[in-house]
Amino acid sequence: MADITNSKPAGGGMGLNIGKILLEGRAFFALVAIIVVFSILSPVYFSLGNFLIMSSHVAIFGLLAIGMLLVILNGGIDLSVGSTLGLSGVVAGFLMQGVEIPAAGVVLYPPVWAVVVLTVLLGAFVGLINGVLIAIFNVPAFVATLGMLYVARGVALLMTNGLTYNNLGGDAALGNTGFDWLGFNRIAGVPIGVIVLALVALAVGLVLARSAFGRWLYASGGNERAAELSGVPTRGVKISVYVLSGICAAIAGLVLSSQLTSAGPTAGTTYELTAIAAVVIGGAALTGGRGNVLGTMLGAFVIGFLSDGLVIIGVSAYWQTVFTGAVIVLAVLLNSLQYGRSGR
Amino acid sequence: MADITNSKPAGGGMGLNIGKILLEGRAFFALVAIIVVFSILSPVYFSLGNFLIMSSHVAIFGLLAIGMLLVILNGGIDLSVGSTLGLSGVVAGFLMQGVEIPAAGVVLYPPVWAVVVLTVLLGAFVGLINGVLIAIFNVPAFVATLGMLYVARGVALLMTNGLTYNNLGGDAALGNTGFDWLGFNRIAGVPIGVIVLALVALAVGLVLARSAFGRWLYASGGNERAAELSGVPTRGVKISVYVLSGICAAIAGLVLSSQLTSAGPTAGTTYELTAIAAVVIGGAALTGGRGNVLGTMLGAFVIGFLSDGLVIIGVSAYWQTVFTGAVIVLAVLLNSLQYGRSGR
Amino acid sequence: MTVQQSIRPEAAQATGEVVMSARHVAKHYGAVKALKGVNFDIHRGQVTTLFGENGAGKSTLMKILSGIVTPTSGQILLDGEPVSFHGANDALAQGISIIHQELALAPNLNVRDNIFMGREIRTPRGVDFAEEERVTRALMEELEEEIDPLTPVEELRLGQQQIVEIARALQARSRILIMDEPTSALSASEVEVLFKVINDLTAKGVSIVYISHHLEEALEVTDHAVVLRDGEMTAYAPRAEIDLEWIVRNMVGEGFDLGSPPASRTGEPALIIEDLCVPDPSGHGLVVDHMNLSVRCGEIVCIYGLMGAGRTEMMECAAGRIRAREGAVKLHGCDVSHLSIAERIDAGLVLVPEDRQRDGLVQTMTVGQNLSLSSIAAFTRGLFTSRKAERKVVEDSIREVTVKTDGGGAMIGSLSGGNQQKVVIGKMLATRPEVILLDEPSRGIDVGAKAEVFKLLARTAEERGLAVLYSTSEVGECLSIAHRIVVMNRGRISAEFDHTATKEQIMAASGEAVHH
Amino acid sequence: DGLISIIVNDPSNPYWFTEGEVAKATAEELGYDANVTAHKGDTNTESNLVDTAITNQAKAIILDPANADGSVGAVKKAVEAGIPVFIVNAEINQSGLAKAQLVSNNAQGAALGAMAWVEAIGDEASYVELFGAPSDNNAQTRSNGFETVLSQYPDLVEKAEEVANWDRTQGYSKMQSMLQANPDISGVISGNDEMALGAIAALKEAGKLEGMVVGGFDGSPDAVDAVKAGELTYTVLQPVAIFAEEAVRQADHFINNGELKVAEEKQLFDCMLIDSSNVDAYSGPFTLDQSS
Ligand SMILES: Nc1ncnc2c1ncn2[C@@H]1O[C@H](COP(=O)(O)OP(=O)(O)OP(=O)(O)O)[C@@H](O)[C@H]1O
Ligand SMILES: Nc1ncnc2c1ncn2[C@@H]1O[C@H](COP(=O)(O)OP(=O)(O)OP(=O)(O)O)[C@@H](O)[C@H]1O
Ligand SMILES: [Mg+2]
Ligand SMILES: [Mg+2]
Repeated sequence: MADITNSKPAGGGMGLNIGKILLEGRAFFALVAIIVVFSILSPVYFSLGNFLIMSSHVAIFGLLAIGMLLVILNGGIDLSVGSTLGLSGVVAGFLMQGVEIPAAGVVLYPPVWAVVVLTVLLGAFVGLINGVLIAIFNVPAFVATLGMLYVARGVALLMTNGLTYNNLGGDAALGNTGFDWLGFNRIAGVPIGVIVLALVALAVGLVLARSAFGRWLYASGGNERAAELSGVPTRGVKISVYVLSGICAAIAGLVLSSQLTSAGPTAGTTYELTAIAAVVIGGAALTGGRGNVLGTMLGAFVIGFLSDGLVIIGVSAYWQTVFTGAVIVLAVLLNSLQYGRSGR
Repeated sequence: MADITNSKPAGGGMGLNIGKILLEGRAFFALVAIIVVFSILSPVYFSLGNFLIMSSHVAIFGLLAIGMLLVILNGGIDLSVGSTLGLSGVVAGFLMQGVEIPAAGVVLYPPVWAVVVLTVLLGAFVGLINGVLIAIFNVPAFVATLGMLYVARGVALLMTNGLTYNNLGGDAALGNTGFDWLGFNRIAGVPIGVIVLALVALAVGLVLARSAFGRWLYASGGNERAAELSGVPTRGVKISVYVLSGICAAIAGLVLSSQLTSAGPTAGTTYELTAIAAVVIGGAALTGGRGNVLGTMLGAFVIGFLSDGLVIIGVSAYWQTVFTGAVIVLAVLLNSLQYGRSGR
Repeated sequence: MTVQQSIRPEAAQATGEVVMSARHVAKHYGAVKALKGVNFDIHRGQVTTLFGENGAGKSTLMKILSGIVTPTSGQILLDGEPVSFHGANDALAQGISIIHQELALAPNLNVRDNIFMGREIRTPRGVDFAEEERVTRALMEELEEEIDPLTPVEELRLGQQQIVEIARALQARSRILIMDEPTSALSASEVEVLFKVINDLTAKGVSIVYISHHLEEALEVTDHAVVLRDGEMTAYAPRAEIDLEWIVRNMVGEGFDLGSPPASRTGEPALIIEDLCVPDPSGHGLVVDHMNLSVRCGEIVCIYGLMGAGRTEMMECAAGRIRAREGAVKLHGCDVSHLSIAERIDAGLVLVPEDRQRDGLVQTMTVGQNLSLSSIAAFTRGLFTSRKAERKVVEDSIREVTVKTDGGGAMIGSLSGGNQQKVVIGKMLATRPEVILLDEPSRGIDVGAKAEVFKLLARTAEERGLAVLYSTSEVGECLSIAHRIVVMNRGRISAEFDHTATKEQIMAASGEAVHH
Repeated sequence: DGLISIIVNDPSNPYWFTEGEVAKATAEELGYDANVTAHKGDTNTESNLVDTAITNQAKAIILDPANADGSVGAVKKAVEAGIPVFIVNAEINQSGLAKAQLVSNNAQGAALGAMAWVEAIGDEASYVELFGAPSDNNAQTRSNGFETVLSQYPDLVEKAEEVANWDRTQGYSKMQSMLQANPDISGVISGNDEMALGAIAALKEAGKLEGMVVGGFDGSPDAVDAVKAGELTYTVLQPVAIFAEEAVRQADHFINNGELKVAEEKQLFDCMLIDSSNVDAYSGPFTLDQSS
């Protein structure tokens, strides 16, 4: 009851009062603190170039976190995003290497746009399995996606035999160049990964704040029974969020493998925890119904800017581990203190 | 609503109707299926010796899962158990190597019982921090324990500088022998680890079924506000479950490091997921208030007997990953199908 | 509205010893002044009834007296001594217990565990379950309910859950017992039993505070009446001086009436229920047993029945929440049995559920978002919803169903119970339905609001030809606006009356023992 | 002076810990600032760390690559930013990018180990193998090395092979399971020391350590202790301390002179066998006193 002021869903009617949300947000303060501290500690931290690089690191987690946000708003959780990211990268790599069609005896090299579409479809498919298990067969989300975490990872390993696909650059002769564009190029100085993140965040933010689907999502996360009786297609909404989360993971997989121009089956291991942490630092409630994209983005930036900052100032790896944990707790603690003892 | 029959708290008065619980439990069927399948596939699987060995592997996860069950019954989650396990092992190792007291210029070798007590206290302390953050400062459990996951691991790494404490056997001259007894010896043929697990399970089972604390735990997991209004000290209960979970993790750390007679700082990484899986396969609801020790034990045995079985019949590591995921989902799916489409 | 300043609570002390009293108690929630300096007395061995509109501050005052809420200012006196409570346990230790308006039960625990949670009977070997079970059984006997102490509470119907809540308060054996709308989900015969219990308690010297929106019913037990209005005490009188008219006048002003059946101008059948059968959740037997019913356009039909008569199941089945075993639900002649809830809402068939907390409201959203939830698809243009259209719907609804709120942006949880109920009704009316099913729509709402809701239903029925089917457990409400009264008994229709029927006839048909 | 960024795999393993510490000490001795970070086998983290090194304007990067194929992109990035990269410990599958790749000769080491193992066990036995993390090339290289030698003895029968991901706990439980399936084995050959030590704990618990031939790889201090205690038959020392130091020295040379100290990109450092005969010459973590 008590975190009323802090937890208004970004839903319509109130306008997107960004200033207010920022001022209320723990994540915002944490981010400012991080930037200030590291700028003092290292002369190279505070520069446009570094911010862009750090942002392109954030892009991967940010994309996963947006998908995760949707799932969490619905009152679920998706532990499989890290594995889906890995699997998507591997499938993209597989397609870029050319698909041999034994019957025709030819090797088919799909163009890059087809690779991207097929990979995204794969992500959607993985999400669909999660969604169907959860919405139709009533498997608890934690369990269904935990299972998928193992299955998707196992499939990625089986596909590659543990090896990594390399040279995703393609070949002009085969007409499939351009895959590394996603990861390497920049538009007006901004890495493509960051632009992809911004576009996805904007789209999801608009959907959440302005569309009927967004409202349905908040409603079924807040009280599924009531939403259902109000005519919300709760089951469809639930399946959709897992599909969207799978798609986000696939996009993240594409961005990552094009950044690295290689795709390994173990990519993305334990990224799900980071994505969840970003969402929660961003003010979303794991019980569903509360949270927004802006907060989640801030959460992702907090984590990304912190870990890069620690590396830049040369903190030892062990201390990095300790600091990461402490900041996660502190960022959330800030908020709890601010609003006094209440809420969950 | 639907898993009413299956999810009655083990509260007393009904008697521990084991037959009924077994028959209703998905975990039980899954376990039987696993034993049957592997016994057919491998002649060595079905033997007392193998069951005992597998059970001693289960002991580690089982101990973590019991602590996790308490937390989950309360509607929380404890992601830090794996790290706490690692930290406890390291601290035990540290104590066994002797504590140098610079002022006196002597090295103190605490006897094994003192090492055990101190390590358990350490686990309790880690749990206490979690509990205080969650119950007093209202940090969401996921976040607080995720932070602790990093912090405890970082501290373990810092303590050892990444190295492993070896030779925990102690020295008769120093009066601190006996540490490996926990991991190596057997009573009536049963490994000590298994006995420890059985004792802890029994104690926790009794507390849940027979004590006021048990009812408070179920009540505050089911409806925290109602419990609080009824005079249940919900805050105290909440802190206690995290402390107990920390203690369970510390015991698991002791058992593991005495099995290996060495303690490394990375022990237990990702064990929290396995522990959660065991609890959920065992029929507990992540929303709190539903579940019991018997189910959790069955869940832990399902996971342990499956993974060891896969090793024994020589399935490749990748397929092991896929199977583990599939069985986790199937075990839970079984139940959902059985009780029709409903419930969460 | 004349505030009867002349009658001060202190003046009543002659009629009975005051055990507990509130002096100048105020409670502010931010800008909301829930209580503005209230004086209130509880008399030993007597029943003090608190009347007031929704949001008047009744529950807030009771929460203060029972230690759940700390007042912003003012004093609580117990036996003349000032006390201050830190939490419910403090008050319980002083012999004060409360039945909450919104049920506070743990659904995963059984009846016995709920009654004794936090107050276990302990032995050195753990909790004495056998003794607790015995006490629970005795309590259920006292309340004349056949509820097994080992049934999980989530399997109980709302009314039975309320009985458990009552039993829990009785078990505490307190000297002051506060009952905040204990009967909102109970039917007449259970209320009767409760009153017997109340009489026994007062005879033993237990002091009782009683809150109810069923005014006539409350009049039966009360010894003192206090009226609260907008956080202020506006009237007090002992039993001898009050009647229904006095209460209503002080609560909502003069010239009040629940409404009367509109002129009969009913059209084609809008909703037809044919041979509907709904199985019991436990599997054996039918909750709704080959039921037939039709409601015409513009017609208002009331279903009366005892608790467990099967009204909820019938309505939920018609709305698509549960599956029928047999039979059909037809809307304007088209069979809608195979449609989903959402599709039925689109087709114009909506349900206002019985349990607003569980089925009606999304607690994480604002009043406005709740109000527009069902109709949001209607003002979606292209990809996005139109904010202007939404705001208009929200504002219209707030006005139409007279929700007392700061505006659409307030959180739903900050509204009083009755206003929350109005939001649920407003949400469904905003979809412009053709048939509306209301399951106990008056549960927990005050007479004024009740009259407004009923008037609104009557007006919509008359203007738009809306077909209305509502259920109630208060006989008085049957006769107010309904064209037709259908009595349900054990899943079947046992009788039908027009608006000229008497209360006695209706009650007799429901299978209820008629008292008086 | 200036900064040398040292990126190792995972300092929670003593092997990589030593690698990082030795490189750091050498760099500081040569007057540089040094910064040790760890990618823990994740190519994404590795790529981020390289970005950070670029941001920090490092003079050179000493990199233990996360993945033979997957690390190429990160190296390319550093090279494009004008920072020389010196690869240590594991190779990347593209030449001409890094200034040098200093790696221990895993194939030679595996063969060395396998020959010592055969010598200890004789030419007729059944055994099991513990395999490292499959994503790491060295796991396959070592296994192939064992295979090359052992396949010459037709009566040496491999009963099972299990992936234990370089991890001691996994080595322990996988070994126990394999013992159930194959109680009659007389030898264990392991891709690294950690897994071998886990296997030893399992064998001890089963009371089967006596007479068992267990071979390790890496030459970690724990393994050397086990050799001393007679539990581990031998371990193959990877000269990590040597090539980590050498990589920094070559980087220093390149920074100061703009030319390579050693023209050859791939530089293999031979592994050494540690068994009961020379175990006392082990003078510090991963260093064997050669003079003895
Ligand atoms: N937690 C809260 N936060 C903000 N406002 C509150 C809170 N609780 C109650 N209020 C406000 O205080 C006023 C009194 O509420 P209260 O629940 O006491 O009314 P009530 O008389 O019990 O009404 P009803 O008959 O509907 O139960 C209402 O305006 C309500 O909106
Ligand atoms: N969850 C349940 N489990 C078992 N039986 C139930 C359950 N809910 C309802 N019933 C049975 O269904 C029958 C009808 O209950 P229902 O709640 O529909 O009655 P109602 O007429 O709506 O009564 P109320 O006045 O309480 O609203 C009762 O006989 C009751 O025993
Ligand atoms: Mg009230
Ligand atoms: Mg009903």
